[in-house]
Amino acid sequence: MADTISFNRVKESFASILNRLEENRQYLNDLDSPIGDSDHGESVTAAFKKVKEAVDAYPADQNDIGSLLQSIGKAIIFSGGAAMGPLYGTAFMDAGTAICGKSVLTREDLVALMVAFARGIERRGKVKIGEKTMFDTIYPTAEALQKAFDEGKPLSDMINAGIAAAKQGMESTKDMLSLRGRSSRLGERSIGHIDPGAASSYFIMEAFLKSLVEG
Amino acid sequence: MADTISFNRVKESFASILNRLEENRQYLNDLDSPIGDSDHGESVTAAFKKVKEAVDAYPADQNDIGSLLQSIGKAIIFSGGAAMGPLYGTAFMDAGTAICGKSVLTREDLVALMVAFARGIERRGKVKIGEKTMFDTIYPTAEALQKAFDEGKPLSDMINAGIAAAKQGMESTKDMLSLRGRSSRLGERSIGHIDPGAASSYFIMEAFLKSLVEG
Amino acid sequence: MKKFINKYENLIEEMVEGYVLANSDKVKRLPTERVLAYSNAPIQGKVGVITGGGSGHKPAFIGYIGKGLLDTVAVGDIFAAPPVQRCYEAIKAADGGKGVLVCIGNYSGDTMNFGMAAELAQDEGIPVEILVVNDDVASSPKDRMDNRRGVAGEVVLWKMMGALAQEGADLATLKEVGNRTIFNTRSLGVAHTPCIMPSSGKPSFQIGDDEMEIGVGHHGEPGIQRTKLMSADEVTTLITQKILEDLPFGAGDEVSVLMSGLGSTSLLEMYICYRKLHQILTDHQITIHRNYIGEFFTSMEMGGFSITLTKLDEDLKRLIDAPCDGVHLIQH
Amino acid sequence: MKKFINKYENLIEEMVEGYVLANSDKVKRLPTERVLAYSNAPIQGKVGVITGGGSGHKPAFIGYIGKGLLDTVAVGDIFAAPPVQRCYEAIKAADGGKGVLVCIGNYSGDTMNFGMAAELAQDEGIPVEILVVNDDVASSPKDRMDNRRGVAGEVVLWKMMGALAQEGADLATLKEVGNRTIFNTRSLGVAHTPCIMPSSGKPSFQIGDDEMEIGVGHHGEPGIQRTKLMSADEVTTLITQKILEDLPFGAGDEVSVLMSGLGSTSLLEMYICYRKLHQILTDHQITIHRNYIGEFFTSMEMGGFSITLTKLDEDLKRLIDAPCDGVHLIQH
Ligand SMILES: Nc1ncnc2c1ncn2[C@@H]1O[C@H](COP(=O)(O)OP(=O)(O)O)[C@@H](O)[C@H]1O
Ligand SMILES: Nc1ncnc2c1ncn2[C@@H]1O[C@H](COP(=O)(O)OP(=O)(O)O)[C@@H](O)[C@H]1O
Ligand SMILES: [Mg+2]
Ligand SMILES: [Mg+2]
Ligand SMILES: [Mg+2]
Ligand SMILES: [Mg+2]
Repeated sequence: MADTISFNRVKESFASILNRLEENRQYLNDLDSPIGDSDHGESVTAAFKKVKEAVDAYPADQNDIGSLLQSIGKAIIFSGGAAMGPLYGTAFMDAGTAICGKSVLTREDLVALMVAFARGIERRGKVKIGEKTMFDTIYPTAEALQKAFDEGKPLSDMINAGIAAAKQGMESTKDMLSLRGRSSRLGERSIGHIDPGAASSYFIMEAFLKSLVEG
Repeated sequence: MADTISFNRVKESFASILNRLEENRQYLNDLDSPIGDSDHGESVTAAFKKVKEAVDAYPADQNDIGSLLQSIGKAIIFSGGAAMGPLYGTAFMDAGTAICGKSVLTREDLVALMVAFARGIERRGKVKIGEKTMFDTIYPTAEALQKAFDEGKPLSDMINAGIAAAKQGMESTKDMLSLRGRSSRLGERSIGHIDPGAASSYFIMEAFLKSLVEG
Repeated sequence: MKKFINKYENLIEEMVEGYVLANSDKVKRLPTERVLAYSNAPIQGKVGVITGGGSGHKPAFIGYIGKGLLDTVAVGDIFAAPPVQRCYEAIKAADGGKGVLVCIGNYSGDTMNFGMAAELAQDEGIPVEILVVNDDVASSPKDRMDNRRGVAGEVVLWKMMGALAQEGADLATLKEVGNRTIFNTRSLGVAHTPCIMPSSGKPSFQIGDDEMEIGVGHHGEPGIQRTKLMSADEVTTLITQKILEDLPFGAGDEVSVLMSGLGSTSLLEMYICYRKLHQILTDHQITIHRNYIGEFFTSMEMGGFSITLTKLDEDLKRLIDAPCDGVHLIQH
Repeated sequence: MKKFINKYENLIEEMVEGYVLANSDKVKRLPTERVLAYSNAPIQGKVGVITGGGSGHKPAFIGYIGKGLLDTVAVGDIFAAPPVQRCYEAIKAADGGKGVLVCIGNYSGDTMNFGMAAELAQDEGIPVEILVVNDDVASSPKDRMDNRRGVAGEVVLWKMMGALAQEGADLATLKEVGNRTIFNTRSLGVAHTPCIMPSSGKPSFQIGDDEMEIGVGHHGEPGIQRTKLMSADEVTTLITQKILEDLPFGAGDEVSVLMSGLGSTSLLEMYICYRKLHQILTDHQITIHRNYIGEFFTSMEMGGFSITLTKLDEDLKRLIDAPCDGVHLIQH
């Protein structure tokens, strides 16, 4: 397996993300019911349908992963809506900017992409770790990729580490007290539920990272 | 047992009528559900509470059964409401007029009272026999009293005949097609249900007639 | 039963009290206590326009008290026609010397109680006419039209008669134009969820989880056709078709539309249905002169809605367009 | 799920189509298709007053488009904040040269999407201010007031700001008076029945047959206290008490009252509750300057209602009393 990621691999990952979200649409709505407004699955699948359209509309004669991610980011920001729209949208925009001009990603680029993605959420949501949001999935993912890279691990190991961290990050939100978004109004009653955004982020991270190494 | 009916007996019958209606309040609402608007038990018990008040307010130094029935009729007409208000109200008014000035009723007076009561319903409701209304209970009751009287039966026999006819009359409405009131809009679908007004009339007739002979 | 009420016995009294407290600028209470009147009623030289009926239909009936609408309303118990005394008081309190027009739905309770009250008032020299609305096409075949129920079309009659009386028309004119309004008004409703009777906590009718019924009355009286729940477009098409055939309405007609939710059906759904209705009427070359979309005549928390079409002539257009200032119906 | 809709995917589009067909005298649709505007917008020389938010709250938000109210509204999907593009278009279409005031509820979706849109518009030289309503006293303790949800109090802000912009006030004045309105506005709701999410047919929250919950958000977000269903008087007392303590409101204050049904709770019940509310305020020597009772901000067919009190000064009295001519809110 190559230790670089092609433009096409990135491009194709979005079909897989959409698929994973659609499978879990109702599950995400259900997570959003006890601590939110029962719509997260709808919002996030609708947004990633728009992403798929943006990917399909990306000029066939270009292969800049940075600009692909930026056009995805723009699509989500402009027509995603809900809370997740500006968050995921900004994350993709910032991720695209971080790897601007690249048609192939190295292991290092992937780290830069994911760190910028996480920083995008942080910036837009004014969020910190431990506040029971999607950031609790995304930031640990970026951190795990960084750590695996620093340890000189091959791409597949990095990706496994990222997915494991995403999963653990998502699960960690269960015991958290929410301080951001709708669920923050629940106080203690927010404890005991996985955050729906943390869950959608897990599906996105997992599908994205897996697609980068799988055929 | 005497073959006449005292003022007090008539007066006291209204406690027994109210009691019988209250016991069957929900049953009458339920009869009114499939072919009407589910409220007949409410309307009729509320009206007979007003009747009870009128009876209690009847001057202690008077004992005119006719004027007692007229004040009952007025109470129902003026403050009964619903469809049953004008119907029962008119019936009591007309019944009172028929025996005006009497403080004791003979068997013949009872027949006159009941016939006038039935004619009151007929007049106010512009109703005929077989149209699936309270008239189908009340008219046969009056007829049975008349017949028993004509045959020279004693009061208790007359009363038993009246109650039996009321019951049969009520039950006869089950197979009728409604031509009056709310249920008349159902056409064929009105068939198979006892008319709620026919049922309340049965309880009223039964409680009234029984009280006239029982202690 | 999930209702915010206190003791059932006090339900109507407390509602009326709250209503009068909330709307003391427009509404006053008469001595009989369950009769409400426009604060300025009786208006000398104007025919009084009044109604009355059972409770549970808010904003009907009392929400239509006000200038250019109703002068007085006799309030009954839940779904029960008001008794004669209240009807009589409502008539008397509306008379400003030119008589009173009673506009009620076709229910034996309402016609009998108001009928007896009208006789009493007439005996005292007050001219009274009674108009009986029978707009519900589901409630009897066309050859027994006089047996049909009055439903949301009553609101249309109140609007028209309130405006005409405001113009200074006499009782005979009101009666003539009122009968024309009634004849030109046809409604049909659908319900999928009963209301809950506050007396008993029981539903007003039984229906399956996936069923709806066309033609249910707004007291939960049975309708004409029970089916699986239809889509917005299907149900609107079915209802509109039955209404259009009934008058019949035809190409070139101008109509007013009143879509009234029965209680729990959302305005969101109603606008989706209105979209289809508009398409159908456009296809039939029928012009919508004015529309009312909202809750105008409800049945507590019943789920469903009704459509009312009124064929308009020049008089009726002028009257439906006239301003009014009712408690729950304001029009510039 | 008992709703009259067609395909879920087309829900919002069909609702908007129906709405524009029904209200073409007052409302027009902008190029982005999910942005609606007052027919006369932008009004030169007037500050534009706008809002936006998720769908399912009708008559909010689009029902408040009109003269003396809102100029434009960005429409989101069910319970989902509208995306940046619609917010941006709504801002642009409302600008008549004096800038735009965005009046939204305190939800991260709404503040982020409108926030980004405002930045874009400001980059183009349009002055934009954003006011964020946080009236729901149940949604955070008083020391975290800026974290509270915006609920029916949004309607009050739209009314005030619409009137003030109509008077010709500039953006800075609107912002100042708007912040005063927000600070003086406190709401609390109760729900006993969830709405049904049209996407899934599932209830927005779980609740027992004999239970109610104080403080439920109008998207079904959990509240603060789950209890057995209370009587009208009990629940009104509880809600009013919590609101009164919060500002606190006190003797001599003049307030406006907005009681908004959440969907299936009947006007009958609301007037019974209003009666108690009136008694309590009278006991506290608080005067009700104006009241609104009806469905102003719903949650589809949710059962329950909210009470909103706004403490009024002379400015706010003038503004709440000003005439307006919105689609679903008309005031003489
Ligand atoms: N300020 C924030 N920072 C980071 N994430 C947030 C923030 N606010 C909300 N979220 C995320 O958004 C998710 C909810 O998204 P969604 O359901 O689309 O929005 P809404 O709450 O408007 O319905 C939450 O579960 C949380 O993960
Ligand atoms: N025209 C009529 N003549 C005789 N009885 C009638 C007539 N109309 C209605 N009724 C009786 O009234 C009963 C219904 O009474 P009630 O429930 O009080 O009135 P409503 O139908 O107005 O709710 C019917 O069951 C029927 O017996
Ligand atoms: Mg959500
Ligand atoms: Mg009945
Ligand atoms: Mg009735
Ligand atoms: Mg949402």
